[in-house]
Amino acid sequence: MHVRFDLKIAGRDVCVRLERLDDGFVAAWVDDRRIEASFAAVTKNVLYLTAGPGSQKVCLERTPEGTYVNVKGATWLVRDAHAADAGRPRRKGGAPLQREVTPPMPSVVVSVLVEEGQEVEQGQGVVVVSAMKMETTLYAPYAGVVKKIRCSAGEKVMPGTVLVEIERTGREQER
Amino acid sequence: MHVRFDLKIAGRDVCVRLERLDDGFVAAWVDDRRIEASFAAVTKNVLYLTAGPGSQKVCLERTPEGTYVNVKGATWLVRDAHAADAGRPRRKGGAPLQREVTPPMPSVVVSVLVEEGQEVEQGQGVVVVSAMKMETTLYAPYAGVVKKIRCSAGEKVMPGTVLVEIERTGREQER
Amino acid sequence: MFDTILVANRGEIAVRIMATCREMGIRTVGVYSDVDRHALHVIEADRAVALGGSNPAETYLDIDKIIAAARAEGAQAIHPGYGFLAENAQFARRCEQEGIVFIGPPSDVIRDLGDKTLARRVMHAGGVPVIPGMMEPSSDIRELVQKAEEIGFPVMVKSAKGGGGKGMRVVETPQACAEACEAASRESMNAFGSADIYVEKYLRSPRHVEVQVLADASGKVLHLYERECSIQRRHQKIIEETPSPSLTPPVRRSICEAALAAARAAGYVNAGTVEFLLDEEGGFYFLEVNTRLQVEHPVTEMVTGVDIVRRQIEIAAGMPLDLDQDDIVQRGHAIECRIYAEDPMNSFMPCPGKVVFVQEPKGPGIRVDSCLYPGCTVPMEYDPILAKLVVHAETRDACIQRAMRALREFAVMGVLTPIPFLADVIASEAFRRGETTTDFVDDFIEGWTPDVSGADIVALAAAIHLSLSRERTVDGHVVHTPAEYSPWLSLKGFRP
Amino acid sequence: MFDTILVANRGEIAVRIMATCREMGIRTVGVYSDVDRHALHVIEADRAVALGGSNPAETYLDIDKIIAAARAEGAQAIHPGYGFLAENAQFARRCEQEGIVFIGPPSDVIRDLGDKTLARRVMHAGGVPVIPGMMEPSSDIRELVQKAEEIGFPVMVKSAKGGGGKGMRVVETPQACAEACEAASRESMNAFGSADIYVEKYLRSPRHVEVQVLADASGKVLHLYERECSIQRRHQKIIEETPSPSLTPPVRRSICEAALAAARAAGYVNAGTVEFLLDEEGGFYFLEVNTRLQVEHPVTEMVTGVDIVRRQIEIAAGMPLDLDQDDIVQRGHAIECRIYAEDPMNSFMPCPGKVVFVQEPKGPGIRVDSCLYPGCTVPMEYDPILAKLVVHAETRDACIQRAMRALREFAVMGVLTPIPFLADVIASEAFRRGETTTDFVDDFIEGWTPDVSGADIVALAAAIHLSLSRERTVDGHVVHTPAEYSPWLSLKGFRP
Repeated sequence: MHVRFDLKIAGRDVCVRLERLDDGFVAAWVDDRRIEASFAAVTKNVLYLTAGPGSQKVCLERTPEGTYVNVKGATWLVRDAHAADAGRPRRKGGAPLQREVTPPMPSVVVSVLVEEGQEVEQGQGVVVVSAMKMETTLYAPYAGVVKKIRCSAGEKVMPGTVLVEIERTGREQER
Repeated sequence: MHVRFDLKIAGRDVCVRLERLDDGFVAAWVDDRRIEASFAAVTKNVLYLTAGPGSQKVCLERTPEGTYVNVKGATWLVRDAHAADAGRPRRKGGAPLQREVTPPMPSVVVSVLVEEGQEVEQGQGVVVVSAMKMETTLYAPYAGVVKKIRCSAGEKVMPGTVLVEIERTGREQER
Repeated sequence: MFDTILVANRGEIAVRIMATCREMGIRTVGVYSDVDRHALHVIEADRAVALGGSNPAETYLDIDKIIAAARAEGAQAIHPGYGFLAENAQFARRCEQEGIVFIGPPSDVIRDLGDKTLARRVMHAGGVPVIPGMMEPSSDIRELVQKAEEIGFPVMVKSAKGGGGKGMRVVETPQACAEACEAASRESMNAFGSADIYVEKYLRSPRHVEVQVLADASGKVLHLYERECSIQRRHQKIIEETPSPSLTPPVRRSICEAALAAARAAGYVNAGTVEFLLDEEGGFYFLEVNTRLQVEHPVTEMVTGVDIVRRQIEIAAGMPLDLDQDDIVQRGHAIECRIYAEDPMNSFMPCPGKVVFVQEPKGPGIRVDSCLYPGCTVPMEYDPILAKLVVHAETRDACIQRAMRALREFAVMGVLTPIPFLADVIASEAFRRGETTTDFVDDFIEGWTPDVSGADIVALAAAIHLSLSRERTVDGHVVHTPAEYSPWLSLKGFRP
Repeated sequence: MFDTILVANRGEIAVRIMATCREMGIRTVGVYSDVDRHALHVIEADRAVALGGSNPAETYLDIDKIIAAARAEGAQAIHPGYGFLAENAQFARRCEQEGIVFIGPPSDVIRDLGDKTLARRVMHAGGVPVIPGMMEPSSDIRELVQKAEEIGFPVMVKSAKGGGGKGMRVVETPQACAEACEAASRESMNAFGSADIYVEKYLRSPRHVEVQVLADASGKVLHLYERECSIQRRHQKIIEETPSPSLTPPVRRSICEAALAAARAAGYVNAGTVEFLLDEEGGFYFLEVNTRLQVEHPVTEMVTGVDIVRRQIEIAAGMPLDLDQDDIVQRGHAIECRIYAEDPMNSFMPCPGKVVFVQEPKGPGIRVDSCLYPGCTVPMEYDPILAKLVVHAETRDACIQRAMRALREFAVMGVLTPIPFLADVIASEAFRRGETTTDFVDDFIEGWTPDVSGADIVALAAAIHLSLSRERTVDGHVVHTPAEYSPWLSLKGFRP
């Protein structure tokens, strides 16, 4: 009897198959790697895990977003690979690749730089938002015409909310 | 509508009647004292309570024995007055007044000083137990005859367990 | 001594100030915005006053509300912390008018030192080396370009009133100068209401070294030695240390003397910090005076043994400094790492949210100034600083080792933090060698990626934890899986 | 340097030693008994070895098992902590034979200093003042009584081999002397297998002052100044501080010199403590040498800035002390409070059990060495020390204020602790005046009762908490009432 977890960690899919889970002992496959380990659930948030030559304290907290795991100061968010949204690809040093005008974090709108009906270039600034003393300009992801402005200065906005709808005028839009 | 709690705190019975418990506000009678206070349940273990001119952080943890409460470094055990055992009277600087030969804390039996059938005086040492590097002698609570010895050296024993049964030979025993 | 102090701030600094107040037997009044209702600085205060609203402007920056709260709660003094109203001369003046003691320098000192060219003139007159450049501001582009040519390129164009990088730009060539001055002047006008700018020499890869000073009302001025604060991202310090690995003993003596001269020239009272830029040849130049408690004050507290907040309160209460310069000795080495809610993988973008778990490091030589608790909210409205890890040890090497241990034992979950990045910076050869210039982070982040070699163990731990749903743990708690995240049935009793 | 050290101890001291090892890049091996399976020192170790069993004799005192664990895990050195095998000459000898480095003095030094009259002779020969009395033990009652009369009553009769109060008694009059000597000799025979006892002058209300020393293998000996450890209950220290409020500068110089002389006379290597009794006239007398790390070593670390555990490891690895006596300066004041699992209302009886909640104080100048976590078990088998609160500040007064703040912020629930008692001692006028003799606790406990004036607020808080059953708290957790303790139905939605 196996129990299988399809997890998503740091953008990578990891499959964990538990073969045995006795009191204090686990035998598992993590992808193609065989791991046998002893463990103790010290508190509801702390697991003490001995795998191979070393032991480590692992802190865990389950949330609706997934399980947070901390080992040696580094925090990982472990999600169910099926439930997790595919995840936006991220570039180091750059904002997530956006296809919509939406804030990267909960923010307050500082100013809207465009008007409805206005034509915009790809990369043109359309909205300025502010979070934690830092202003960020959101850019048009493609050239087009501003169809609808869905926010106003002073408003609190969340990631995922489209602040400005832009109708694409580039080649892809032609049918 | 009132909700009433009969509590036992530091050996004293305290009756708390809550008259109102809104989000963040409480009005209550504690015995004959009227208290109105605001509060916030900051975490499941921390209550922030403002009563009168000052505020305090209160730590609480519920256990089967009762609710532990900590204010300014002092811990209190708050029990349901009905469920709580009457509580042994305690004297400062002395062991609890015992009517039976039972250890005051979880201990290991070091030695049994009497034998079954032996006559003992009130106050005579009958068992020596050890806990946390400290040895304690348990004494006969009254004069009598040792009827049964219920422990042996090296055994772990708990408070409430009667280690030596003594049949009373004093006047009270005469019918 | 005051019996009640209002702390006009939030976060870790409010908590830290209240700790010293409690030790001094002083009642503390906290203030809070709507989103800070359950913030740690509220829980730690003896009394907390709601300001109403959440924007900084309507809460921690609202002078009328702060003064009213102090009046209502009978506070004789206000500690402004850092940020918000800490360097606002108008607020200090208002306190003076209301008969409430502002724990900081007199309002006119704050005002004078806030005007950048005025501060440069004061320092120059006081014998403090300043960066070569203009001593009077101007909005005349021709004059500005001419001065730039006299100074020699590259130059820095700066707003005379500004701060925070606004209206500030580096000019490398004479050709680009006029346009840069015009733009800077325009930005300065928009941001600060004044077109006045000035030009000074631009130092490449400087180090940022500052000196802590204490001055009492009688004119006694002491320094508490320097702090090296070169490790910055977005012009904001993230790692500070003392002693500075870049000062030779003679330069240390000179820079501390210069700081004393600066404090005297400005008529300074209370705790302040004189900032300098240090060039590659060991020359140093006055940058500005921070007329407040610094974020990084704890490293100085650890190596000098002086409680700076206690001294601030005593000085504000009119007590003399009962120390002499010889009593103040640097002992050992201290490093501070700032723990922000931010994403080092994404340009250090701030990450507000809810902290679901926190475990702070402890043990010998470790101090954590923090506003964290499990379940606390990190609001989007304010600066994202969560905590400061401060470590102290006998030597710089031992201090680096201690900082690495502490960072690896610092668990924050729910919001992103730069903890793994900080650990890698501290462990780097460049940091160990003391090669800390203001370019450090930009250079370091280039080649940095977080270590993901532990992913397998993390996956295994998560799987075990998920499997333990509804099982009792050692501490008698029951682990619950929220219904919306329970892909598997309870594994209670699961055996192979 | 060693790459692996086995820590042959448990509790807070094992955790503290491992912290320094981790900083030095040394792998740590912990050992544990059955009841310590989930103890913090196991969780903190890089590797933990089960010893099997729970009694001290079959676990932390079992030399064969400890040596076998060190061999199995490749440890080149063993740190014994305090207690257990720390002052066991036979264990140190065994390590030497096995080629494992014992982090402590050579076994023959431990043996010599463990023999009380031999230690007295060594010290006397080395010019260290000893308590007037016999330098050779005896079991001849007539000789003992005669010596007692020469010394002058009151006298103390002590076992020559013993410790921990066994075979020790005070004799006030010549009449009682013979009987006391007979009893002491008998007790010594029973407890330590030797009838040899000796007689020395009894000092009334002495202070207990000890000096920390460090000595390297080359013969360099340094002192790290004194600790005042007079606040004791059942001959066990509960509050320690440094500097001692009872030493004048000349006495401090003399006692520290005496400690250096003692260490030299004994051929001491590694960290050790020379204990003295101080009489009311400022005279001091050698008591004994503790040939190990002391429980109270952190107060010395805080005022001198020296990491004593790091120095122990370096010395054991053969490294020289790279410090000179002049480098070691007392700065500020430090106080340690020991947090035991015990009941101050009941003769400080130990209270094993389960800790259901813990929150340790933090902030500037506070260090907590602890083995606590929520849910941890305090077993009955071992010494009941849970944690040490150590505070450091510029002056003794500021340190007292800081200690009071820290104690009031130290929450331990589930086992009894003396925290409220310690807070009242620290706040007392007698303690503030520095009137700390070994009688202090006995005198203070007489008039002490815990403050119960807060009971109403406690009752209200408990009632609110009970009423919040199954309501969501701010941090998103759900508060559950165990079925067995739910006198009231859920109050969800309860409104007046």
